[in-house]
Amino acid sequence: MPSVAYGRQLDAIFVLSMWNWFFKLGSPPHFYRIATRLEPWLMGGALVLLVIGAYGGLAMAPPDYLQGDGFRIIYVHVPSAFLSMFAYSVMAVASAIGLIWRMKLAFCVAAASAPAGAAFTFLALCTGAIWGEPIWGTWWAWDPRLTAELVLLFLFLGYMLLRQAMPETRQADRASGILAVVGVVNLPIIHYSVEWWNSIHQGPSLMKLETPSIDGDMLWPLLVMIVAYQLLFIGILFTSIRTQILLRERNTRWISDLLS
Amino acid sequence: MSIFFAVIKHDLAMAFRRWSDLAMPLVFFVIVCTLFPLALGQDKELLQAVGPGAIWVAALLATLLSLNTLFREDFDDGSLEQLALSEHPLSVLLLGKTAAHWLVAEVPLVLLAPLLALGFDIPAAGREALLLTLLIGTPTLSLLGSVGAALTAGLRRASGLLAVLILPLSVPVLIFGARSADLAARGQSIEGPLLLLGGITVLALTLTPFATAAAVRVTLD
Amino acid sequence: MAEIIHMGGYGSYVWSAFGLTFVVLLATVWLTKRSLQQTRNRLTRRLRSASATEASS
Amino acid sequence: MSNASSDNLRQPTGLEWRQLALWRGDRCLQKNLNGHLQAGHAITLRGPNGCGKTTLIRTLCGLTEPEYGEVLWNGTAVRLQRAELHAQLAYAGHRAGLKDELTPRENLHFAARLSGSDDNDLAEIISALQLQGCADLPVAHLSAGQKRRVTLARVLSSGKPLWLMDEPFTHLDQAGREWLSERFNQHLRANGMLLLAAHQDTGLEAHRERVLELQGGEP
Repeated sequence: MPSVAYGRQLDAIFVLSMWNWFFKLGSPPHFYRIATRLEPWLMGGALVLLVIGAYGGLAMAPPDYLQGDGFRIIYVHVPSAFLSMFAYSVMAVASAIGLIWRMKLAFCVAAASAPAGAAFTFLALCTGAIWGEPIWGTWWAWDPRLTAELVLLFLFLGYMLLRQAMPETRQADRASGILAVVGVVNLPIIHYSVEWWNSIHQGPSLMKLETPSIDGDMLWPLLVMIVAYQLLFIGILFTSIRTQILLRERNTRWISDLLS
Repeated sequence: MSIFFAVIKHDLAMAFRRWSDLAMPLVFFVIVCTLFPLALGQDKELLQAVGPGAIWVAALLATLLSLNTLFREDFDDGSLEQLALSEHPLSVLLLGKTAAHWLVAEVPLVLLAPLLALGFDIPAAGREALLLTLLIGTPTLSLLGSVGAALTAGLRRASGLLAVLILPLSVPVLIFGARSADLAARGQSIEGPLLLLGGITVLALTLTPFATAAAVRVTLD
Repeated sequence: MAEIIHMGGYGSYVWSAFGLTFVVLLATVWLTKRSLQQTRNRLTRRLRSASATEASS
Repeated sequence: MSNASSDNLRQPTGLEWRQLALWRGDRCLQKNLNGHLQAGHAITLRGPNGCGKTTLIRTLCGLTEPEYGEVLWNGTAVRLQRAELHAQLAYAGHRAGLKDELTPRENLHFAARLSGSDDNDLAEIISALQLQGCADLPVAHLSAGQKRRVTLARVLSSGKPLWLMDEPFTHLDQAGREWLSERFNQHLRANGMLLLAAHQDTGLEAHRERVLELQGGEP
């Protein structure tokens, strides 16, 4: 029996330290210092991995039996599509935390992730169109994946426009937070409805932008690129969060000490 | 629950005192629907193909137009504050206001759609499907629109913002509504999409009132 | 070298995709860093002018 | 019995606020405000325009979130039990809270419905505020003074113990002011609570009224 109790104590200690870490992380000055220290590492790591991934994808991966070398565009399309969804989820979760626990830092994260997310969504759209052009013969053939990405871009733009329209930061945070949460609930429904919309298409069944089943030499560059994009996103996020923290905490003492 | 119906009664009484505000979205809807034949010509096949989709888009835009002022007057004259300060749950009161708005602004729209469908020479099956899909779909538009209206009620220079916020969210309703109306016009059964549309409406009915209440509290802050 | 650029006929697509990605990511990073720097400068100026008026008053 | 009363003592009744910090945008209006409003008492807020009187009243109502500090109703934070406070509260702010298309009577009827109070003494209040003439005209046709008095009628007939009013005496003539002061005194004698912002003399009974001077705002 004692081992069970002992185990439970370990869990308690672990949970407490996690909560303490999470709570300490929640204080803006502490987060600001961590973000300042980690940022160069994130950007540097992202750059290195980007170069490795790009080289792997462009030179080392064998051409695809169906699309030849055209498939190499997935090494920039798939990571940005993945990051666009990830950014929106980060924005929605941060907004929910901000709304429920009134954590100012959570709203900083949400405000910071919107521009970065919009950039990745735009990238996913463009690279998707470029990748589709040789297959469909036009730049935009209403591929379901790209259409859902386009709606996601509208959601990002709507979030940013609402945030701009609200005069006070505190109101802007909570209002855009509600929009982000409502948006994230709608996202799967939008994806499903676009898939259904595409499935009843009477025209000749166009090849969808499916990532071809790849492995080995083709796969590792893609994973490297995704990790690189992830690091880059978090690096950009940290920079942007620091800006948001400065804007919100400009009247506090620790900011005046920091800047003088 | 009785307060829910009291709010509806109150809002309906108020709406009928100012019927001109009710007419505006309807007139807008009719005009937009007549623009399409003018733009596309009288070619029957083309109009039949475009008809259901055009009517659905016009209904969506007319809905957003009328939702723009849903909470704006109440915010300006202070009655929104009184609702927020009552002991009754704010989400129920706002659901009442949204329901009253749906009855007053949307139902006439839905009843008018089959008539306008004649202008597109849409067969009876298509017209009936239009009525059904609009009837099931517009509550979701009103509910999503009420969240947007609550978020933008306090903003002075945000006239088009509500549409920009809510249109992307109403894509599923438009897809299931317009596409199934179009399929019905071509004689296919639309059992599946109608049920999906109903599912979305039930989901919107249960979740959006809380978002609207939270949005009103933010606007009043 | 030529076949790297030619890329089996898809050269223009692949390189334009990678080029666009590089430009947009670089622009995002640069804009974000610039806005941070601008905010810091604005706040430092505001702080210095505030402490200056304090000192003079 | 005794612990029940001591329980009461320990758990303070009425509206209390601790270390409130009020901000509007980038400006801090007030810092660590403390106060306590008990049954049978009134607090009058005085201070220049823009010093935060309205923001304080709206914060105590639970409409505005304080940047820092806590508002307590009967000992528990308002944030956690908003409905309990709103069940006891009537608020009259700068905005009338009336629909222009409806008549005062319809507005007051709906307000009574909303606050769950039966509007029995409504007729008496309408006549006391000289509103009989316009009780059935759409509010849009009323003058600012009449609209103000309809708002007052709403609070007076709400049957709620706690009244929060933002400059209730504006737009009232001398007779109206005296009548309102007397009405406030009756409310306080019946163990009600009142918090109001006012520039003029409120005419409340001295031993029940406490004045809270707020500094800041336009010099």
